[in-house]
Amino acid sequence: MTRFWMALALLLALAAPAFAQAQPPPVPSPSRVAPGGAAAARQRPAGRGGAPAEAAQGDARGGSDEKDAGGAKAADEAAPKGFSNSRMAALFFWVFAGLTIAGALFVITRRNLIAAVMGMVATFFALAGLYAMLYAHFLAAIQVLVYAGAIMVLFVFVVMILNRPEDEPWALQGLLGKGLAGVAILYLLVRLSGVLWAIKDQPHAEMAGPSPPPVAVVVKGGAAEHPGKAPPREDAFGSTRAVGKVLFNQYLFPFEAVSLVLLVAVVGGIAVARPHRDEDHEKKIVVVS
Amino acid sequence: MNDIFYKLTVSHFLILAAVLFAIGTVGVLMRRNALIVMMSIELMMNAANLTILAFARYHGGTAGLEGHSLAFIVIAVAAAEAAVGLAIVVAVFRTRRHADIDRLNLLKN
Amino acid sequence: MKQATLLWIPALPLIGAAFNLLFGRFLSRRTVHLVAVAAVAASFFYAAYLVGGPLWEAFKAWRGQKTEVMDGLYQHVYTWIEVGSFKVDLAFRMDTLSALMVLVVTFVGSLIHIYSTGYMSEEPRYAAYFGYLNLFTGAMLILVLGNNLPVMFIGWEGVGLCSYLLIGFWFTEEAFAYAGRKAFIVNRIGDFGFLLGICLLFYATGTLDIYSPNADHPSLMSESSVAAYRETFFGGERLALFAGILLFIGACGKSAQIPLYVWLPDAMAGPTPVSALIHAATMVTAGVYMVARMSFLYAHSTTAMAIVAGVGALTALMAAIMAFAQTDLKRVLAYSTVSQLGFMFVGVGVGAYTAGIFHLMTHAFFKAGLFLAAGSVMHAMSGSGDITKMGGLKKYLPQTHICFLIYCLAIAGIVPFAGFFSKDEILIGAFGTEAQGWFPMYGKVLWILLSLAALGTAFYMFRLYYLVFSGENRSDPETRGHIHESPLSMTGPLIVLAIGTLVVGFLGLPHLTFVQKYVPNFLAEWLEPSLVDFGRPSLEGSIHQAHASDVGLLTLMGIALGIGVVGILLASALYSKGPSSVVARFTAGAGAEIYRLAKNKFYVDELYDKIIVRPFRWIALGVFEVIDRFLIDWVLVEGSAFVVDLFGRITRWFQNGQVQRYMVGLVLGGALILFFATRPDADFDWQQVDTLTVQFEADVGKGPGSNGAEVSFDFDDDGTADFTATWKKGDPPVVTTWSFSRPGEHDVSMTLKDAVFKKTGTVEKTVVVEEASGHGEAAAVEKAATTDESARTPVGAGGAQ
Amino acid sequence: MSPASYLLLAVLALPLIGAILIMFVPREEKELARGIGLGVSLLTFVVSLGILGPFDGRIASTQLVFDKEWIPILGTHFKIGVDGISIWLVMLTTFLTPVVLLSAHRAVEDRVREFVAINLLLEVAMVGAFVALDLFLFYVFWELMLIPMYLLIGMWGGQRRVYASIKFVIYTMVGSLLMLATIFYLYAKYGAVTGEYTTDLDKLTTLVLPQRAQVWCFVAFALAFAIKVPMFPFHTWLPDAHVEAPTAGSVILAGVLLKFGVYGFMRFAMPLFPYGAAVAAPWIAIIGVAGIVYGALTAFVQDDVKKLVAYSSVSHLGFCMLGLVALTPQAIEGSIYTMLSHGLTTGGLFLAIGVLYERRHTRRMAEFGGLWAQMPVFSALFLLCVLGSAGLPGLSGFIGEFLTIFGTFISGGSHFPEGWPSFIPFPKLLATAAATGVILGAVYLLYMFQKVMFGPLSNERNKNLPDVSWREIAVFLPVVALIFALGLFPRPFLRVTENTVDRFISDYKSRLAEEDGPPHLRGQPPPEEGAAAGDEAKAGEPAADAKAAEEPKAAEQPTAPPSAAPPSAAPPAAQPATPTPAPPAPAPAPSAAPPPGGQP
Repeated sequence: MTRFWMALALLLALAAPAFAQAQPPPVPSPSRVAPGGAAAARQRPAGRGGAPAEAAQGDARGGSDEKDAGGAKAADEAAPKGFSNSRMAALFFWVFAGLTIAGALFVITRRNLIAAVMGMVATFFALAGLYAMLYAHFLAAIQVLVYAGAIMVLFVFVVMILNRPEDEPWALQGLLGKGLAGVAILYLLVRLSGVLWAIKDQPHAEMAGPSPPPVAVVVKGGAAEHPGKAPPREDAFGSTRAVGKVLFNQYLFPFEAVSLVLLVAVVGGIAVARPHRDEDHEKKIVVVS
Repeated sequence: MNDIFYKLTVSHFLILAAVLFAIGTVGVLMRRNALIVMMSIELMMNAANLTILAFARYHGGTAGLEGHSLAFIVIAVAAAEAAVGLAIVVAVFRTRRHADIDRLNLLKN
Repeated sequence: MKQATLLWIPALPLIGAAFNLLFGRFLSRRTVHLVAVAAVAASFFYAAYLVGGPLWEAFKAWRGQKTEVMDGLYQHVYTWIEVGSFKVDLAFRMDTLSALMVLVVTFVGSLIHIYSTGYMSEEPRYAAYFGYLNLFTGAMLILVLGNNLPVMFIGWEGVGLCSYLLIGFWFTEEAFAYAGRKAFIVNRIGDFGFLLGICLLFYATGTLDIYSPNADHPSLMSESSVAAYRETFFGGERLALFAGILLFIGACGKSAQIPLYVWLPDAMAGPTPVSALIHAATMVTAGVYMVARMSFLYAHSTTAMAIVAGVGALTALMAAIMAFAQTDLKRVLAYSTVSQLGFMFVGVGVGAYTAGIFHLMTHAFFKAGLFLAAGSVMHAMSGSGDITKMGGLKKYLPQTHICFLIYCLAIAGIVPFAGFFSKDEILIGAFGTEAQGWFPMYGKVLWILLSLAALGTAFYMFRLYYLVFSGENRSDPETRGHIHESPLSMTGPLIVLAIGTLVVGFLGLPHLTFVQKYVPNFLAEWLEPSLVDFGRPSLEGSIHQAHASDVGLLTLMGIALGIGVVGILLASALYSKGPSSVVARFTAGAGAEIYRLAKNKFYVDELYDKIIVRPFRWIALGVFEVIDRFLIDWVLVEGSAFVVDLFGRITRWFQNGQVQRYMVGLVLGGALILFFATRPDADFDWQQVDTLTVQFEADVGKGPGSNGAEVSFDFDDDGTADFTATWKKGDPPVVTTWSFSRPGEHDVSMTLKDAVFKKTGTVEKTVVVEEASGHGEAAAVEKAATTDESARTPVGAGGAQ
Repeated sequence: MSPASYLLLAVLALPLIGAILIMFVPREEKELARGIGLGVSLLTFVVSLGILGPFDGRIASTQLVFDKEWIPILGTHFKIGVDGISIWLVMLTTFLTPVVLLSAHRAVEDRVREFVAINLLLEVAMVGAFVALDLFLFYVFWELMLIPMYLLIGMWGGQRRVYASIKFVIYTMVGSLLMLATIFYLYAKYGAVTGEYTTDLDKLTTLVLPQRAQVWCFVAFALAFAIKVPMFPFHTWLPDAHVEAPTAGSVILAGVLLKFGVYGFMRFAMPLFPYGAAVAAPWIAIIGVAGIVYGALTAFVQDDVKKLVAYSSVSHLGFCMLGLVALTPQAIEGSIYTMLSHGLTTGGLFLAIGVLYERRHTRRMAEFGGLWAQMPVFSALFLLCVLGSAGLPGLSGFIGEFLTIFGTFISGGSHFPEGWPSFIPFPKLLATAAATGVILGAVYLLYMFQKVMFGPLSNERNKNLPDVSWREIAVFLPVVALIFALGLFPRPFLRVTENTVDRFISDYKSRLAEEDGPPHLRGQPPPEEGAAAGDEAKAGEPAADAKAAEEPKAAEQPTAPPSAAPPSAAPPAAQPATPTPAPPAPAPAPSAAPPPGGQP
């Protein structure tokens, strides 16, 4: 069971970035061969999304035929229609969305911890895909590496350490309050979705449009500040370099702070999880339990 | 009707994030196993991230990249949180032989 | 006015006291009693020198011209208290009256000190004893010499303290300690009155000095004060009455008068010399002294004097009766003291101040002697004072016996002895007194009471005498074994006092013309400058002494003497051979009731215990338990704490450390906020653009909901929308006009239905339309007409600017 | 700010420095800590004696004023100074602290360092509260006092110490918070009238609030102080606190802390809200008398000696309150004097009880009896304290009680309300009732003394109690000596106080004469309502308001209200006899002038 979930999640998640970023050919024709290469040539693909991106080109091509009719809405746009404009992309979105929700529900419903973790993994991968569709290639990669990789492994380890299915999954006490909360959550969801849905009518709300224009991040002390030098180079939106520039310029301090936080977390984790041996502590345990 | 399906807008992502968040909340509320609760928290964080990135895309430009860096930081913090939280779970489990948050009420009264 | 360092008189004993109390315990008995006796004796001699020297000069000078107050000797030591107009000098004054007192106190005092060296020779706390005794003497002298009431009050309370310490001297006996406390507290009750008296006097006169050296500063004796005494204060009575009564309450406490006499008999718990000094000779007479000292006050309220005299007479009689049945030597003497004090108060109460003081003096001698003799007897009887166990002691204790007899004769009022003269003067004074405000014959009534008391006195004193000295000894053999005459240190004072008893009487010979022709009544002259109307014309309203003829006087004296003799004969008939069968039969039969009453002191102590002491305790306990513990501490304090705790428990349900429950709160709160925050607040401005035509501008608000919001106006208040529009983002604001049919007020309601939440909000305003065109004023009234999902009416909105 | 005023500052600073110093002493060095503490406190006492030099008893106003701006935004000043009322209380504080420290030499063995430091800190707070001339500063010290006492009771107390300490703190807090609120109210009002926002007492006293407001404000202040006094219904914290506190705590608590109640009434409540005080006066008087009798009654039935003395404190402070509201110089001086002597006598009693407790570890009377035979010297000292407390003439207690009763008796009672049944000579009646306290005092104190000292030495455990050691004698001697000194030579003490008290009364009367109306400065007629509202509104911009306040200064007309209201608005009665100089120094009450600060 769990294996199946894992496999599916992996597959789809790996495929995701490719679909997300694959570009359509300038002149769409069914017989077009390897548009992905062209796409890669015209605009640096967020290949940093990982090798799977390249690998998935083929599927992208495969899906590119039966789309153009649907994209009427974006006819007036000067920019060439992106592949993500297609029903295919939409489909992928729905698949990912479904996957995410399913995984999430799986997490909170399974009583088997491993299963829950696997659901989690699926969710993460799906999310990575969604990120990629949002041209957040770098973060998609991070998502996969950090979340699906590190954190989840951590979880799995912990689950293994305390391999013990919880006896009774639902917290029964205070059920009244929790039921109320459930209703409240539902209400919030509905209402907020109303608001959020209203946003789609704002201009530029279209997500499946062409990729955002490349960004020229003004580097502190860089060329932009010294007239006569070359203008700052542009980087693809969401590319590692672009994000990195921002991160290491405006947000250097938060970055350092977070790194410190991580350090503290590591040390703290060790300190907390380290088994205590002194016997008075043992006594305390006895008293506690 | 078709639009809803085929014309992806920021709303789609946002609502997805909302749903994800709601699920996470429900998980935190309803489950008793500390691990599950923590996973649910992770879910909520991811929902937040998704929102951030959706808006980043929506704005584009440097602003968008700032959104990206924020999401990055969120992920980092989430990692830290997971580390410490899991460590606590382990410690608690070692002393209490269970990780049932309803029964972790030593600090009460 | 003569300056003299009067300070030494009280200071010497006080120094002695300080010395003995501080270092006495490290010194030998010899040193201790040498210092003590020396201190008192020195002060006596110094006082005697002052009296004989300067004071005598002043006295003679004054006798030359009897116009003004005699200054006497005065010393201003330092100003004790001074606040605003209220000024108390620590000043001493010796006039003839205080001089007399000082001499008595120091003389008798020194004798008793000497006596104590023998009597207390086995006492372990020797130094303490003498320290207290000296302290007492000093305090008493301050009382006597003090020139103003507060200073007097120092001595007043000081002697009380000493009596407390000395009565409870053998404190290991619970009863003795209790007696001491009783004495102090009863005295305190008196002092309470005294204190208020002081306040009242200052309130009335603005001064507390009995005598002021400089004329411009008023004193209690000066005319202004006297005028103050005479004006009515409360209930149509003079101020003098209230002041007098208040002070007299103090006197009652000190001098053991009804109703505050109860402490004195118990005070016999103290060592006998103490009883002699404090509870016979000096302290207890302080009240009498005070009344005489304040005679200028009492002279202005015959009512006050009537009360003083009446109380005195009653006390005298009652105490005499009580003394009949007592079987303890010292108790008998104690009651006789009370009775004699009653005599004195009658004396001062009827205006015969001289007589009162005279009796005070003589009494000091023979009563002190009696006590000392009693002490000597008890000393011989190895401490027991039970007269039923005595008898026939005259052959064992010859000197004591003689002295005792003399004293008894004196107190019984037999002729050449001191008591005769003084008591006689009091009787005469009482008999011959009538004053305004008294019912007629009041003086006579007093006289009768006193005569009865005198009869009783003679009787019980000689009963005592016979039971102790005559008949054969009734004590158990081994006590009889070592019955012995006391040492010289004890008998010496007895003899001296006996001589004194013989002599002092002649200081105040009766006012018989043929007597006065040769030997004038010295005491009267001597005291004249210190009493009532210091040579001033007798003040209206004060008491008149009817100057009886010699015959009258003689008859009265005869009667008095007769009474004494009768009493003695009666006693000798009944007790000369020890307690006779007659007495036994009487006490068993006819007089059983009276006997029991007298023996139990009329159950006064029990009565006080019932109506004062116990209720006090109960009330105190009740107040503490009910009000303090229950009402305040439990109901109010703990109660409020409980309420707080209750709320704490309630709120704890939420703050129970379960994150999930916090989460519930979070979510619910969020939902509520959203629920209330997403109301579209409909609002519109209006302004009259033309006759009867008003332009309305809808405000669709902001936020996502406003995009595509439906606006609908209902102008004519018929419930149906008259104008509807949908507003999209970027559109100009929804504006419409409406011309009303008639001018005046119209209720216009606008409904806003927002696009996102599909909620509707309604606002209703009253639009005032005028005939003429022009801008309408801001609409005043705004009502919130709410639809199913009630709309919030924006406060202060609307009205054209 | 005369150089002498730094002396006052030194009195504040020395114990603080000492406390800090002691915290550096290693924990084991108990003797060292004690030594430093004793030395510092003694030094402080000497320095405080030095205050008497520059202090001029003829000047009624506060002297040796040390004034530094503290929190400019709030307009609070660090302003301290002494006058005839506070100087002796400061002395009392600095005197009792070394005594206490010496007395605790043996009693406290654990956490000596902290103990000494806390005592010194307490001294700082108490002295500070006595000399503070700025409401905010006073409040700070007032609250600061709480903490060390709380720790004293809570750390070195008896069995129920936690209960007692918390009760103590909560009781006091309840009152003081109301006071704080009122302080802010005053602050705002004063700022509204004159654009200047300050908590300077001398300035605030020039503000006249509407009478209703005065009543409420007074009630708020009165509650705070009445709890501290403690007056009759609010006293139940006292016995608990006393019983549970260590000897040192009890001595300081009874000796000094309770005085703050009365002192607060004198210094703050009555000058600030004269009308409220006038309305409350008869009730305070009645409660005071009730407290006298009540305290005596309850004291009588106690078995715990300490509790008995605690209730006796209630009784004694009833005298203080009575004297305070009687408003005659005698009565007020009496009440001040009662405070001093109560500090000594009751302090002495608690010291004595401490001696007993050290030996027998019990305070129940039933446990004792016949101790005199065993420890005569101690008994003599104890007796002196008892007599002093019972008000024996020649000892300190008498002067205070006598003056109080006396002053009450002769007070006209003019400041008592009209409706009072005229046929009752009200003050005389009160004085009479108070005088019963003299009897009752003797009753319960001697009862206690007899139970403890007299009677047979029955209890085995008392058979070999050692008499007082030289150290203990050294503790008692100064106290007893002062009891005598205060009893025999009260004049020097009274003389220093006299002028201040006279001025206090005259001020109070003149303030009372101010007519009702919206807040305004003294000597100026109240603005009409609208103008007052304008004041409120203008509170925002002080500049303009300040200008409005200047106006009357510039124009020499006294009747011009701060807010430029038409002079007609002011009833003629309001106009002072002499043209009023600039606020805050109106002619009718020179007292309200800013403090001359020691330079005459």
